[in-house]
Amino acid sequence: MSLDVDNLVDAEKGLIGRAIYIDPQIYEQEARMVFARCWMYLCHESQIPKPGDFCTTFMGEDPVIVWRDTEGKVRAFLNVCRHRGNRLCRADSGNAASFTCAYHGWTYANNGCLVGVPHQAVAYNKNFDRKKWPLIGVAQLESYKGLVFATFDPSAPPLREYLGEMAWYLDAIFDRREGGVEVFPGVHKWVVPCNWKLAAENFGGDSYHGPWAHRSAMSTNFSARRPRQNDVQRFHLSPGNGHCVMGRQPDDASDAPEVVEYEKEGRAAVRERLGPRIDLVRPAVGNVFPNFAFNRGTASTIRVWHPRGPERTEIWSWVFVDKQAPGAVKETIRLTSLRSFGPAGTFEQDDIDNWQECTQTARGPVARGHMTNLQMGLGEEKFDEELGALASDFCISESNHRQFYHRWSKLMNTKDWAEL
Amino acid sequence: MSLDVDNLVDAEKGLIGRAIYIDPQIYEQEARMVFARCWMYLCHESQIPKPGDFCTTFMGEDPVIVWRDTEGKVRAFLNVCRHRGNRLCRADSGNAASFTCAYHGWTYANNGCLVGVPHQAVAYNKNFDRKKWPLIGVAQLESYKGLVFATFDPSAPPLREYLGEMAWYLDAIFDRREGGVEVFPGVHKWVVPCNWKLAAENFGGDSYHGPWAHRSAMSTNFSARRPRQNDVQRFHLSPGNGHCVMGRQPDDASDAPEVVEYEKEGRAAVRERLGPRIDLVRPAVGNVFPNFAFNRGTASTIRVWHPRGPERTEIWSWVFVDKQAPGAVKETIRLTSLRSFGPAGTFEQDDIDNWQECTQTARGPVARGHMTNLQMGLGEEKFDEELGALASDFCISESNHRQFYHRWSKLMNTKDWAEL
Amino acid sequence: MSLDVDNLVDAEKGLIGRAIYIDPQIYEQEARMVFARCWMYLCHESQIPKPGDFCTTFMGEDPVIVWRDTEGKVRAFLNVCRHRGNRLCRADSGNAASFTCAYHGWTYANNGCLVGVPHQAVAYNKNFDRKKWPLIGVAQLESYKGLVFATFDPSAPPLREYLGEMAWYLDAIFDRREGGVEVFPGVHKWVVPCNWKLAAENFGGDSYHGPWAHRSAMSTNFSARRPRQNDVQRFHLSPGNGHCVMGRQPDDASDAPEVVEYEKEGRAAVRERLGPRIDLVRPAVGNVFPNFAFNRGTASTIRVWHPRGPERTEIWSWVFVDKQAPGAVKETIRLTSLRSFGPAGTFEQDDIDNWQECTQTARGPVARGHMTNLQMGLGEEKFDEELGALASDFCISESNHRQFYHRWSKLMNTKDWAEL
Amino acid sequence: MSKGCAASDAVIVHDIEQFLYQEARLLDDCKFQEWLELITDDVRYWMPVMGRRYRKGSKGMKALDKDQYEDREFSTEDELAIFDDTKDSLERRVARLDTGMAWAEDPPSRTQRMISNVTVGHGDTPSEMKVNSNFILYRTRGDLEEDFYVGSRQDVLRSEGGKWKLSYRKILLPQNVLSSKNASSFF
Amino acid sequence: MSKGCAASDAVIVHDIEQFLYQEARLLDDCKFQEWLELITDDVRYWMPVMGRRYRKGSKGMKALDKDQYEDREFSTEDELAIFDDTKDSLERRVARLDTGMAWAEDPPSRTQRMISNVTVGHGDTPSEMKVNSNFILYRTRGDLEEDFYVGSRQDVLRSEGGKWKLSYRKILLPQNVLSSKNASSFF
Amino acid sequence: MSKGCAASDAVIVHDIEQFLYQEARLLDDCKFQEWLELITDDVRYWMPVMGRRYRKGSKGMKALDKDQYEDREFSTEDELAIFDDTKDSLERRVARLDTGMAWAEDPPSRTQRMISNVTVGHGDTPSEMKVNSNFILYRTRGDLEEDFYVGSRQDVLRSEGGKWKLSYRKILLPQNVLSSKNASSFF
Ligand code: FES
Ligand code: FES
Ligand code: FES
Ligand SMILES: [Fe+3]
Ligand SMILES: [Fe+3]
Ligand SMILES: [Fe+3]
Repeated sequence: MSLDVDNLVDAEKGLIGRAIYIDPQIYEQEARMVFARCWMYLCHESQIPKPGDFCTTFMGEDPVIVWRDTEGKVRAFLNVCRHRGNRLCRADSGNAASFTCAYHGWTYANNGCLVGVPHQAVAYNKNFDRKKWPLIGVAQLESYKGLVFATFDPSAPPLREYLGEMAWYLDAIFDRREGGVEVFPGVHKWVVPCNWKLAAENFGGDSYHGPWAHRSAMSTNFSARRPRQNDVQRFHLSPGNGHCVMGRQPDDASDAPEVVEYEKEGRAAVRERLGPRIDLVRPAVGNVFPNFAFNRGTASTIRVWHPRGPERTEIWSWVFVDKQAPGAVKETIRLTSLRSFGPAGTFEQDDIDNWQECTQTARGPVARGHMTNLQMGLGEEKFDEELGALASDFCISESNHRQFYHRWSKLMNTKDWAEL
Repeated sequence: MSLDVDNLVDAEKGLIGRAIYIDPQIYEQEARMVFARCWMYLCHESQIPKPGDFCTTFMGEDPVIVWRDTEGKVRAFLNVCRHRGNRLCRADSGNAASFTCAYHGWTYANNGCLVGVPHQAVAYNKNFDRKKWPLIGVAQLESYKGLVFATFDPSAPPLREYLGEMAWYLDAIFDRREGGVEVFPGVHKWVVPCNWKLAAENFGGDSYHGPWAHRSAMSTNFSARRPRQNDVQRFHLSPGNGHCVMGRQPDDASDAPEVVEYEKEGRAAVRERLGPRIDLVRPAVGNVFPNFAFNRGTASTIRVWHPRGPERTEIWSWVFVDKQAPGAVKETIRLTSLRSFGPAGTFEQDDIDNWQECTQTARGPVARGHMTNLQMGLGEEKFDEELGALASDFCISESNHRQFYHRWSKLMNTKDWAEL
Repeated sequence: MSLDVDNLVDAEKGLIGRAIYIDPQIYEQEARMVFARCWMYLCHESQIPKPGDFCTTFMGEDPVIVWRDTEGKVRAFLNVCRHRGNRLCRADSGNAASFTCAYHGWTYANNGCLVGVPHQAVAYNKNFDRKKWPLIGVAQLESYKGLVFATFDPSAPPLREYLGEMAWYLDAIFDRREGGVEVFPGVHKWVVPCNWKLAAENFGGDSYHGPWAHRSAMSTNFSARRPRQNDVQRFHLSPGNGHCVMGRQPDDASDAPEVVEYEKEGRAAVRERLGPRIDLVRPAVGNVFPNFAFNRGTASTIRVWHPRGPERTEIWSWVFVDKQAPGAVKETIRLTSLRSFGPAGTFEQDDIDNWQECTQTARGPVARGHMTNLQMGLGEEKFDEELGALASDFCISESNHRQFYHRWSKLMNTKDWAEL
Repeated sequence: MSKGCAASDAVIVHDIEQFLYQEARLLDDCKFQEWLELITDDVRYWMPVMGRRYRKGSKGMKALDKDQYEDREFSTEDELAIFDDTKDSLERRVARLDTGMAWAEDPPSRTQRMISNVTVGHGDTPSEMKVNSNFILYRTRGDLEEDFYVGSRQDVLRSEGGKWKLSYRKILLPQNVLSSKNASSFF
Repeated sequence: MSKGCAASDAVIVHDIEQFLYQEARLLDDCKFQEWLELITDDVRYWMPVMGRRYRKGSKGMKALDKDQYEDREFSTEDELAIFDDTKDSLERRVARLDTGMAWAEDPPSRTQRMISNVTVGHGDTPSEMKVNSNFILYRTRGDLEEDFYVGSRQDVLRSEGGKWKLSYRKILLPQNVLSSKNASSFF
Repeated sequence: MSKGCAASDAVIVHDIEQFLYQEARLLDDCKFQEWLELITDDVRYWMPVMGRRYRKGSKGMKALDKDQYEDREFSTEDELAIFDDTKDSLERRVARLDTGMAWAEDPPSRTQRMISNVTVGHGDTPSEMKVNSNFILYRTRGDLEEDFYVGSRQDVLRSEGGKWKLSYRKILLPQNVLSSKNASSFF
């Protein structure tokens, strides 16, 4: 059974019904209509460089193994034994030619094939064909600039089409310099008491909260960033399909001194790779629909908002840096990032507390009946040809939120990608 | 969707279907049909005496700020920021001209007005009108003898009409002496594993359990109260609308000696204030429908049963005393009350254990299928003109329970107050 | 409302839809259609030998008192006070002429009669008849060889008919020697994060997992059992009605030396009691539908899988031994059993971890959409006249699983026992 | 403690730790009468209630009268409390448990007290010591019920007849809404 | 301890505390072989099971035979237990973990043992001490699984070759229905 | 500790325990400035992140390159961490709490630190001691929020001007996915 969520998302008026953050039935529909269909971020290729390398993650609530096979090809499978549904791999990462299920010993190779079934010859009859019981692969898997994505939906458009103009903005984050980026080993994983969409909309477009919610961290030098008077336009960009980016002015120099220096030194090389658009905007923060987000600056993070029930989100957050950046820059970014983001992050704490309360007050039936307000800059956004995106006309706006929820409601209501 | 609860509440036969204590769908309907419509107790005026004083509470599961504005008027609002639904105030009490939301800095004055929206002039377009986004006020708010009540339902009858004849019984508890009562600073708050109605019915009419459930506390002198042979009649009173009171005999003298003395000394003054009815009964314990209860004696408490799911109740309990009582009487009442009621209360512990088990055994589908028994004194209650209430004919009875559940089932099934 | 589970259990193809392990609605239907109708194991008679002895347990989620009355007859009642539904008895075991409810003091004798109602004469009117409010007894209660079973369904067939040919297999476990078995005092009780059916199917027929899942325990001598080449046939037996047994070869001698000796010495006596069938198979492990299981060997256990929500099972596990076994055999069995089974059991730990993961991966909607595989030996099982059971043709097979789920789906879909 | 000999300080702290452990074990073992013997006749046994207040200087609210704004969160001695007991009322609490009708404690709660972070300072009189400690009181009852009461205590121990006795105890439980159904144990 | 010199008592308790802490750290660090070396060959390592019984004198039930009514809640030495191990069976438990196939412990549980309330008394022989302690064994595994095992221990430590060894351990977990999926750790 | 006099060892451990208790109390009491005074200017205050890995020798997986397979679960010093702080960044963390705008800490968390299993060894220099301890950091905030952070610490204490100061702290939280919404407290 599907609910029509149209009355809960009025993107045109900038009004949101709060049931979308708390209703179990909507959450269940979201699992089917959003997470089981969209392209989901799995990992960065630098995390599994060698044949056999694997890491485990989730697509929504479905457990997944991302596994580089012996030939070097990256694959992804449900982390579920075909026999009785046991979780096949119980580690976060490692290197494996094969996994053997702990229950009855079925063995799967890193290409997904079922290569061992104890006592098969004597116990199973000849109709049983191992080839019919490989690991369940994702429907499509593609990498974009080192970022590995997959979808369970065979009818989903190809990744490049799904990203659309967002691809360039990912280039501007993850492919600025020769060699792209690398991810520091280790991941912040923690569970926070909020609906995942509050996190996604925040990274997608919530420039508004920074100066207030994060003033304590900014005033104690956990970030060199300061909003500037002239950050006036085209700050919020919606390149389509629910993806969202926020930019800085192209000449922004509010990073740590060694980072500013590194950026300046590489400016020409970056322009060569990214083209002249990089002179118009410096993409900084964003969310790839639905739940993959990034922030690039002296504090740099990529993260996934794993849904864990209407009121719970599991955040997985990594720190990344240009591969070719000098050691000192890398160390500055490592330290600044982990002091800003993650469980002990001076920025992150205050965000999460707000997302929690935005979720939990919706428990009250009266409070739930009042729509929230996403009207900042309503009607002022315009499609910007140069940027290939719907752009706000001011440095704070809720134009990206509106695009995010518009896309979400379309996916919730529409089965056919062609109609989206 | 609404369930008809008629088959679960047979007040005429004194039978109750146990689904009303455990079914999530009934709980959800209760939130809408009972808690979002009835007059709910918020606080005592003595807790917020000065302009700016506030305390936070809940109406059902909806968070509420009770706030005396700068002009001195008591107001109540959903404790929810209109922007994105963040919880505005995170403290229990204090004094404030305004609160500023922790997320984006919207500021609300103590009259509910939205008085500050950061960057409004530059970021919002001119259609955005702050006046349209004040805090959501309750639909109606009224005080009765220092007790502040509110309802979210604009069509609910006025408080005085809602209380009906119960008003006199509240007088007899909270307005006996000049100056009324005051509440000791501090509140017992704790969560107990039972349905809230088991607590409400207990304070509303469960004289039956005292001598058995509380014998351990009575026999070790935690209370001077003893049921008496001549407590024979009109002990349980239902003044209408689901409200319930239990009385003592008018000449009861089972309190602590200093309290008895104080009562005796003030007897004439009390009669003057309350009229001759006070010579017929001494109201002692009761429940204002749905979830505000009181007990007055050497141990004196007022409390709210906040629903927190079918099997969970959050109790908030205060101790109160006549404002003009002498210090020694106040101290006796403070100590006796906290040793009887609250988490470490010698009376309260045994009550809660029973309410817990009355709730949890309903988890079994077979047990749930057998109705519980509220037949004590069935058919023996009569409307008593002198007392303005349906009265039991004996000092123990379940007549009040039947009225409580009758009202509850009417509210669950009926949208229109006129039909109630 | 009832769901048709036919599409989730395809016993003919050996495919199982995973919703049956995780869907709350199916769990609720199971409570009504399976646990409230089937014969449920309560306790062993040796646990309540004397008049007044009682123990408390659950039938599904319904709390039950098993109570030997003063005349010596074993009875079972809902552990629920008829007045307001309080849990009557809060102890696990003991000896009682009567229980008195902690709330208002209603007293019930060990024949279930309501023998005390405080103040009945003065407070209740004469229509109130104590005889109409006894403890709710189970619909039927019968013992079989010391095993006490009951059902809430008056239309369920008698126990002996319900057990059918399984009765002989119970004889072969619990009635081999004069005097039957006795249960060691004490019970392992713990909660595990899996659906109860995964435990039931495991004891019912999962010979397959032993050599792999338990190799660590076997290789460190926590069991002397080794699967043998000649354990080839008729190892899995389905005597009907969803009951399942696994056997050893009749001449198996893989127990501890003192146990082997004891078995050898008693072989003739056993054959005399059980008849010649015991020369064909030695019943060892099994599950009486739905949730009573046993294992007999050097490690011997009986246990109940109490359902506690779709993803939670409370295991109650005892150790038993032939009453007339010598002390040294009893001590060996006591120690071997508790080191194999129970929370610290070297076998049990690995089972539970697998059952947990088989349950939890079904949380993902994509994973949930793929059916699990019960195809081992599909179509190879045959009804064996000598054994009175459908028998696998090899020493590992999933034939018993298929019978278990077939019965389960019939019960879920069919109200009338005659149609089962 | 004022700086004395380190070794003798260590012995005093050890001694008091052992007193607190013995006391805890008596309570864990439900030996309430013996526990009462460790308590002076003039004891005040007190557990205030908690509240949540914005910090002084918070920008989340603007106080109307800043000078009067207080951010104290625990109730004071004449306000509401969870426990506020004398020797007499403690004795009656114990007596109640022995009536056979203290339903919430029959079958009894099983408790385990973990006492830690014991520090000691001089008291108001030479025979008294001020003792601070942290505790986890674990309680389990029924089948699966578990409660963790975590807090701290400020005790005064008095030497009477060569033995320590408890003459004052202030117990702080920092939870605002107690997540346990009762506080039926002694802390 | 029988009253000796306070300072020397303090040293003995300190010494035994340190032994228990070292033992706990070996277990937390999965150094099971080294842990086995701390254990005498004749050890009994025992954790009985719990039950719930009405108190003697309860008015909630009327016993048919009052004189025989017992309110003991833990099983005795010849009844069911959660652990009832010898040195040999402990060694085999450790060996099992090293097979590479102890699935419930691979990836391994991560544990943290908090030992507290250590008190010491004389043992049955001069070389033995009776040691009581309370513990919280925290275990986390997988992503979010957490277990808190809270209980007490009654140990006998024996001095062998100048070192303490554990010769008897009785572990009491007061929960009636264990809320953990297993007890795969040593206590 | 290398075997010295048992009594003097006991005194040193006592002394360091008291230091850790005082430190914990300052943090529990939100006296962060005073806490900073207990910390050397060159401190490294570090909490690595956790992962789950199959044990070496696991039969659940077959490594392609067995020799390179590592089962280390905590991140190293140059990898991601939860805390990796200097004196300066700790000071700024404290300063942030005093801005009146540290929303996640206003009203403040209430914490209770239980320090246990303290063992002491010689440090790299004569003025330093290596100190291991286990902890439970209990945090409650809002109405019913409760967090139990359970872990261990490896500290270096340095004697400066006759007082212990903390010059290195490595904090291990063994949970893989932290079940708390933040780690806003000091450990
Ligand atoms: S569940 Fe994986 S082999 Fe059986
Ligand atoms: S949510 Fe309150 S200001 Fe944005
Ligand atoms: S509920 Fe049992 S006597 Fe009232
Ligand atoms: Fe932010
Ligand atoms: Fe009561
Ligand atoms: Fe098994």
